Amino acid sequence: MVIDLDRCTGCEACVVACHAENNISTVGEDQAARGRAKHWIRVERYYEGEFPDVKVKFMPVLCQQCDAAPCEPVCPTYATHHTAEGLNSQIYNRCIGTRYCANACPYNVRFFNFYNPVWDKPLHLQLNPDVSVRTVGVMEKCTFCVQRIKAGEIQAEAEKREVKDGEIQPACVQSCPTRAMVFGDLNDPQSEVSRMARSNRATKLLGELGTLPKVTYLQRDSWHVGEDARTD
Amino acid sequence: MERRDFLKISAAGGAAAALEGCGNPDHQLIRFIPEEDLLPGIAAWKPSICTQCPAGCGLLVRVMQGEAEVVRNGQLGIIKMGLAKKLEGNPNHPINQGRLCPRGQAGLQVTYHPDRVRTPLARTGPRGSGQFQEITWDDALKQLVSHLSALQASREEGRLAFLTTPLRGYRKSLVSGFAAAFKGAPPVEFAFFDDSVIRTANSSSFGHASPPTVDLGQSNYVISLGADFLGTWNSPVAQSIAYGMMRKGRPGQRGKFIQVEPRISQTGASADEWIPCKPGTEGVFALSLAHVILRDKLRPGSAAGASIEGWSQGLPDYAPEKVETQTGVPAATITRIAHEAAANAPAVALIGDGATAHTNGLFNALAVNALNALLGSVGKPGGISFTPAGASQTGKAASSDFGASVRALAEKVLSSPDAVKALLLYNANPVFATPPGWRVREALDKVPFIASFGSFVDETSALADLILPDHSPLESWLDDAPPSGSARTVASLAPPAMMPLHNTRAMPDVLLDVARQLGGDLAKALPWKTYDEALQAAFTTLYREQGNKAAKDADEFWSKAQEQGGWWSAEEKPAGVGAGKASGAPMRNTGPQFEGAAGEFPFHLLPFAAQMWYDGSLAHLPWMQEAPDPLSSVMWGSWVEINTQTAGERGIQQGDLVEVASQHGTLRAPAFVTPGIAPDVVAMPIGQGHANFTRYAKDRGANPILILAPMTIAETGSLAWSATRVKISRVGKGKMVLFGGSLTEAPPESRHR
Amino acid sequence: MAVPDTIYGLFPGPRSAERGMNGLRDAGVAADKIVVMASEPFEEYSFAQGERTTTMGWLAVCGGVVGGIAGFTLAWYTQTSYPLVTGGMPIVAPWPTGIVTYELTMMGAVLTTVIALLVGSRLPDWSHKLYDPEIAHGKVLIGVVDPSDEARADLENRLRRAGAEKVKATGRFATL
Amino acid sequence: MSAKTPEQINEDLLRPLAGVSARYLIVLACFLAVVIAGFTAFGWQVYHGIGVAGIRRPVFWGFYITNFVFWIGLSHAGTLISAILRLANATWRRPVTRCAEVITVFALSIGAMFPIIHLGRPWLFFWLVPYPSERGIWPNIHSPLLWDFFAISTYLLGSGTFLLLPILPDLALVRDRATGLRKKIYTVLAIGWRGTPRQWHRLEKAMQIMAIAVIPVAVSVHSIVSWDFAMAPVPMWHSTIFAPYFVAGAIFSGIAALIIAMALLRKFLHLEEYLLPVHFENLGKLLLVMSLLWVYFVFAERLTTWYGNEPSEMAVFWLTQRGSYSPLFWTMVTCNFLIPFPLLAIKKLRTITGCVIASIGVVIGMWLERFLIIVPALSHKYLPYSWGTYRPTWVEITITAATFAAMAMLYMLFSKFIPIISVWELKWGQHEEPERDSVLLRKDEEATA
Amino acid sequence: MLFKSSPRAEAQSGSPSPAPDSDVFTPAHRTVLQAVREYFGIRSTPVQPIAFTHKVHLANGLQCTDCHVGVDRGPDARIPSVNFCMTCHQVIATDKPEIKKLAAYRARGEDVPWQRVYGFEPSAHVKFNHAPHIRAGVNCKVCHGDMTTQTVAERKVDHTMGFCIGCHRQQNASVDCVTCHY
Repeated sequence: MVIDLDRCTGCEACVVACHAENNISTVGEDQAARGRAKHWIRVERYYEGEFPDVKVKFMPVLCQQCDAAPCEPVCPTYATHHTAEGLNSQIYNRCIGTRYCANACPYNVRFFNFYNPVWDKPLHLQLNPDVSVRTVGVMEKCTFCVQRIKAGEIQAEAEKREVKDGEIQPACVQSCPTRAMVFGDLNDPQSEVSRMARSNRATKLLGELGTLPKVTYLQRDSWHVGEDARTD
Repeated sequence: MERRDFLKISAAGGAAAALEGCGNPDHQLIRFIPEEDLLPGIAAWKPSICTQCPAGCGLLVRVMQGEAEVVRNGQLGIIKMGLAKKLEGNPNHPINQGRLCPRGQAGLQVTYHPDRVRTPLARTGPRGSGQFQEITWDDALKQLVSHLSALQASREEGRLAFLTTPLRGYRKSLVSGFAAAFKGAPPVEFAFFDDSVIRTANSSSFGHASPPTVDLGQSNYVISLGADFLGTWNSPVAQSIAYGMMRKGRPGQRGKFIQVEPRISQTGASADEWIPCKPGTEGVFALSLAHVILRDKLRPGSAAGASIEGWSQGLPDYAPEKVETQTGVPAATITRIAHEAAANAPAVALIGDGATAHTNGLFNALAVNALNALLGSVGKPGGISFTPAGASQTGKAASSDFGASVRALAEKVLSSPDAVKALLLYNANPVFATPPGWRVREALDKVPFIASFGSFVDETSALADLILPDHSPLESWLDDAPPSGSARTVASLAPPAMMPLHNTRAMPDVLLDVARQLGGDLAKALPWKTYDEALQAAFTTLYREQGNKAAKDADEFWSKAQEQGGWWSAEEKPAGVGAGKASGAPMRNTGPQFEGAAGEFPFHLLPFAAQMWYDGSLAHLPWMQEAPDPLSSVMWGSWVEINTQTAGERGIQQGDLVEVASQHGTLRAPAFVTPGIAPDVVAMPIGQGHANFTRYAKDRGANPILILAPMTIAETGSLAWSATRVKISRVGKGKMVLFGGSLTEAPPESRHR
Repeated sequence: MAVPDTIYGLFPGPRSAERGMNGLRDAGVAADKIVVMASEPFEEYSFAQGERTTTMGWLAVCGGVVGGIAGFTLAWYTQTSYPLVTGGMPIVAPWPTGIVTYELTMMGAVLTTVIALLVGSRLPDWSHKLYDPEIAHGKVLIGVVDPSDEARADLENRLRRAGAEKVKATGRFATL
Repeated sequence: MSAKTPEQINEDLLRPLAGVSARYLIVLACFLAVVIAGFTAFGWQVYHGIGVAGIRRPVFWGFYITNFVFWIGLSHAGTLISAILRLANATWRRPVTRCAEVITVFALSIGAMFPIIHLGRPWLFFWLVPYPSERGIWPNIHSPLLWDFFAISTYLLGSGTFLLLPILPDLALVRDRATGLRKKIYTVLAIGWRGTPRQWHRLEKAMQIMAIAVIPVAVSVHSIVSWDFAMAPVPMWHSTIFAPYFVAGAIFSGIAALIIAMALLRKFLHLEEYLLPVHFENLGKLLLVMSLLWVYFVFAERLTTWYGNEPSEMAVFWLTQRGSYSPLFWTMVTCNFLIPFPLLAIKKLRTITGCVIASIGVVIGMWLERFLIIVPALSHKYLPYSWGTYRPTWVEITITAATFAAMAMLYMLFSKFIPIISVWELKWGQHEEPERDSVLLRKDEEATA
Repeated sequence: MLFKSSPRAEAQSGSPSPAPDSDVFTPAHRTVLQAVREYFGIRSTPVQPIAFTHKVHLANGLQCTDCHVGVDRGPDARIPSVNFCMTCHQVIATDKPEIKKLAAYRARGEDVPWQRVYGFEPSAHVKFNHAPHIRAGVNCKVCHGDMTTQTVAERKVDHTMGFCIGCHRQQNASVDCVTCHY
């Protein structure tokens, strides 16, 4: 996935899209106050400078699906591990809730079910049947909408063809009004993500930790008049 | 809290409804025979229309079979039915092109909200006590009809008032048609964020009484004065898509974006430059830019400034140096921006929200219009244009045949008690969203009979004697004619995406039913049995108007429209921009008036639309409550934004409880201390502080509207909601639920040694 | 097994016990016929010098090796039987495997030692054996298993002379 | 110490086993009550979900893991110390070893419970155990928690037997002196120990081997506990110094615990003539050394962080040094160094009371140290937007209290049924020296043979 | 709800249904008993309201997919509604007692409350999709036993993870955990 910070406006369409797609329960004010709110994707906001020279920086942060994910080896039950496709999987039924992975994750993108989730009826009718409802004591996190990936692959398989670039979109990518997020196959050099990941604005979040994140951030651009503008 | 949780958790019985397509077999509830034939686990995508804000985006609804507890002829049971699972943008729709904002996506929770009114209610307790009893539709309609026919009998049709949220398209024609045919008073529209100022300004400058469609996508230089166009203003999704284009859509071209406002809004946060100008001086700032452009001959002078006094003389009073102190913006900055803007055509300026909510709001708007004309960006690519309207839609339902403001209505009632004998209420919530000074609440109390079509009991519908719950949008026939956001003519249309969950009826159908029962002219004027018949009729006319390009006959046109979520003109052809009727003498800047002496009330109170709750009408959705505010990251509550320095001087820490007092009242909210706001301004989100309005919004946070001064913008009569001055004081520790930890990326703790 | 026919003396302390032992030695009683029991090791006394050499040390080492191999096998098998990549590490990662191997090595060593101890010192064994509760009171028991009847008298007063407080007899002698 | 006859020793050391006083029962009951409260709290947690504890994002580990590390650390009192002393053949160890080893066994078992208590789904704890299942999936050897499993079980086995083997002769002793039912029970427990030279010799040998084996195991155990943290890229966790740092800390708190235990035994079991000032003196010196060692480690850790000046680490650094956790930090320094150092360094103050005060300080200080290693680091990870805080709830506090009560209770019970001082080892240290001639005689016998 | 670990165990383990008036939905167990039952994998065998006989229907030449529509297109096999049954039984075998029951349901405007036979415990978080298996040519009886010999469906095959994995290994299908668990 590639996230262009120059496009992101921090509107949080992705946040709500994620809640709607992935059956993320709302925990209510009191639990939220105790740090139990779950947002698989969040938009980090940082103020820079003092009045009146203030700038604000938005940065959507979700599971980076690291190739060398610190969360994986620490899990005693293989509940989180790397799939052949390079996804950082979270297997709810295998999770016993040591929360070790959440500690090991430098991005704090792992969320824990401190209680069983609760939906006031009939809000539960909105639950997405393609995504399981997590239970108390298990870890959860962004899956890159694995259910959409699977559905896409099964579709392609049914039609005896390859998955097309851009055919599969996680909920956040699909909803993003400014098209700041792009999702695709990094193994295919022709795909749009691969092309964008080669941009000279490309950086990795906390790349210095050697986690080899699969999310590439394109840094915010500064204003430059037409002629000397760089292309990416 | 443990307690609350405990209750919830131990109420764990709720494990009833099925997640799998094939559900929960051993349920004691009886199972009704499915009324639609769906395959389990396979999703259908149905078009719909977003009604969460006035933008009018097109939706695709993901519908899958599920099991719902429903009541069928008085018996509770389970039925397999198609359930809306997710809302996404409709890729074909010209406004939002497949994208959707957070508020739009949360529309799903309106349908499934636990506190929706599920069946007609009749008031039992005293007004506003919120005590209702469930009644049948027959009784409900009987009551309504009897009241209306009573009016007819006593020849008092004129004493029927219709108070509604702003309507568009055929729904609007239906309502106005109903009122007209009944010979009642013209309907009154109310919304806190009304665009009357912009519409008035645009009609006098360009002859279009509608908000502009801004072609940001091709613009190279964007100056936004107060308009939160990426968050809540006008057509945010359309504008966000265009913004993306402006930033990175054109290889080698990256437009510059400048935000001028006293408090960094979510939109301002994305700007290359934030320029805090003094509240209400946006127009002055714009004209100062114009002055520089005229002075330095950067662009040919234009007639666009006809409505601005002193334009022809080159706006001598607006020299950057002169307005420096007034606007608080350094002259150098103004000059620089003027030059940059002139050099980087197409450049465009837009104005909205707080900037137009000052007593001189109209002047500010006209000034910006003039600046745009000077920049040559009117009706041009990369500038502002106007969405062409199909003759039959907005033409018919032009705001002309809509009545006075809710304030006027209130005054009327208060002056003569039985001026209004019956009031029909549709989704407008003036009790929450008007300053106490307007005395809307007292006025409504004087109305003998109020019937509400609302799906929720909010502050206003709590006063109703009769509640006739509407379908949720996803369960209704919808149509819309968005006034801006696209260069095409748009007539959105959508059949219900799912069957109604509760014992509700669509408001238009009820009106038609009532019309039929009342008979006479009314029945003649509204001959249709159901709303979809009315829509089909309307689309037949539309088909004739726009010629038979789209379909071979009206029926095919009709069915096609249903499939793709409406009809829109093939080519992008913005409406032509007329010279506009320069009404009377050119306008001079009277300067913004503020209520409250600067000495006693040192701060401007700047209410703003919260990204998640808009004007408060979305505060009842759990997703909206729990989604952190983009800037403050507050969840489940409201806050007061205070400048770091100011807070420091007053010993206010992050999260402290602060009392904000105006001449009209005080409120308390936790402080959010930020560098992103001018030291003499405090800002508060609108939307929290509901007295009722469902379990999620009730008694949560504070409502700044309640301390606003009843100042109006003379020309439009709309509320000047940023014209109030306040004082603040710390009252102790407060509770503010933040999702974000540190404000800055390199907090002092992590600084060197 | 029944109590063997034994003549033994209970000595108040190690020194007298030592003398008693020497007495028996002088009487030419074979070492394997002499029984000694005490509530302390008295290792520096010659009467407490049972067979000194044991292979326990070596057993422990072997046990360690076995445990180590078991540990490595376990680690290797569990990682390969359902191969799942974590953190971009090899399926069988040397470091953690080493740790598991090490721990199980130690466990092996400890276990064998314990077993060796129990087996080597014929424990547990609740069967009725030659014993005298007096030992608990600090007495040292030195006696001769199954002496010839004629030697008995001589042995008894050798023990007495050495300083045995009591001289007792079990088995067939007890009857007399 | 004044030479005592074996008889006197028996009398004194077996007295505690004789009967129970009302006071004993009352105290025991109190501890039991607290323990039950702890179990109730845990039940509550299982029933409602671990949310009843104070842990939250981003501080996913709190009191429970603190206790885990603390108790495992405490367990390094006994076995390690007594093993070292055995190998060094320090004769003064004799009265000390057993009460030390008992601490190990109990502290270890208590500590080992916390990884289960802190699970989100404790009823699935057995997935940590490598056993063949129909799923064909095994625990993940890469995970430090698995290393914990192996290390702790090995250590528990080792220290357990290390404690039990030398108890056999004493059980035999009790057996011989007891009557009736008690006799029957102890007969079974003593598994037929008779005290033949063969048995004595093998026991000695076994103890030597165990002593050698158990020391590296003990070291590995706490190294691995430290690696639970060091293996995660969390600021201030991901450090090479952690293993020795933790081991030192463990022994430090262990000795402190031992001193406290001995003081209590001495007082309540009237063992004044056996647990002598000299023992406290020596252990006090040991404690002093460890205290200095601890300071050295803390200094080394802080120094390198400060020079490294890595922003995320500095955030945690300042948080503890002068931020919201600084009160705890400085309390820790006081308890672990400022108080113990003078008390133990100045000979006059190195009395039993002095040692005990110092030790209490150290136990508190070391608990705080574990807490300060875990919580601040987690609350301030790399991305400042996701910083948070942590407050424990009554559940965590109750369970913590219960573990201390459990320790005390188990200790009381043990000392009621088994001589808390190894009788035979003590006697051995007391008995008369062999006569010259007898030795010579034996010598030339061997020469002739 | 001790061990509130699995969503709606009762939904499938045939125990009494939750009170319809309960105003929240949660995956928690309703009672400790249910939690324990599921913990030890105790599932009571379903009792069908009507003794539907697969045997006869199949013998009469019906295919599985005639009634279980969509099984080759989507994740779930449809359990036909009473209307669907009545399309044939309007005329066929109307005198049979079981069919009378069926008609009675229809007359009351109710659907038949079929009990679930297969299906994974929600706590297993298995997202099974029929379609790919059918495309891969896996015969229905591999997982559901030979229906031609059964009247009401019985749980002939135990759908353990071992069972699935075994087959996946044979067919070289993916054994990634996320193939099924997400």
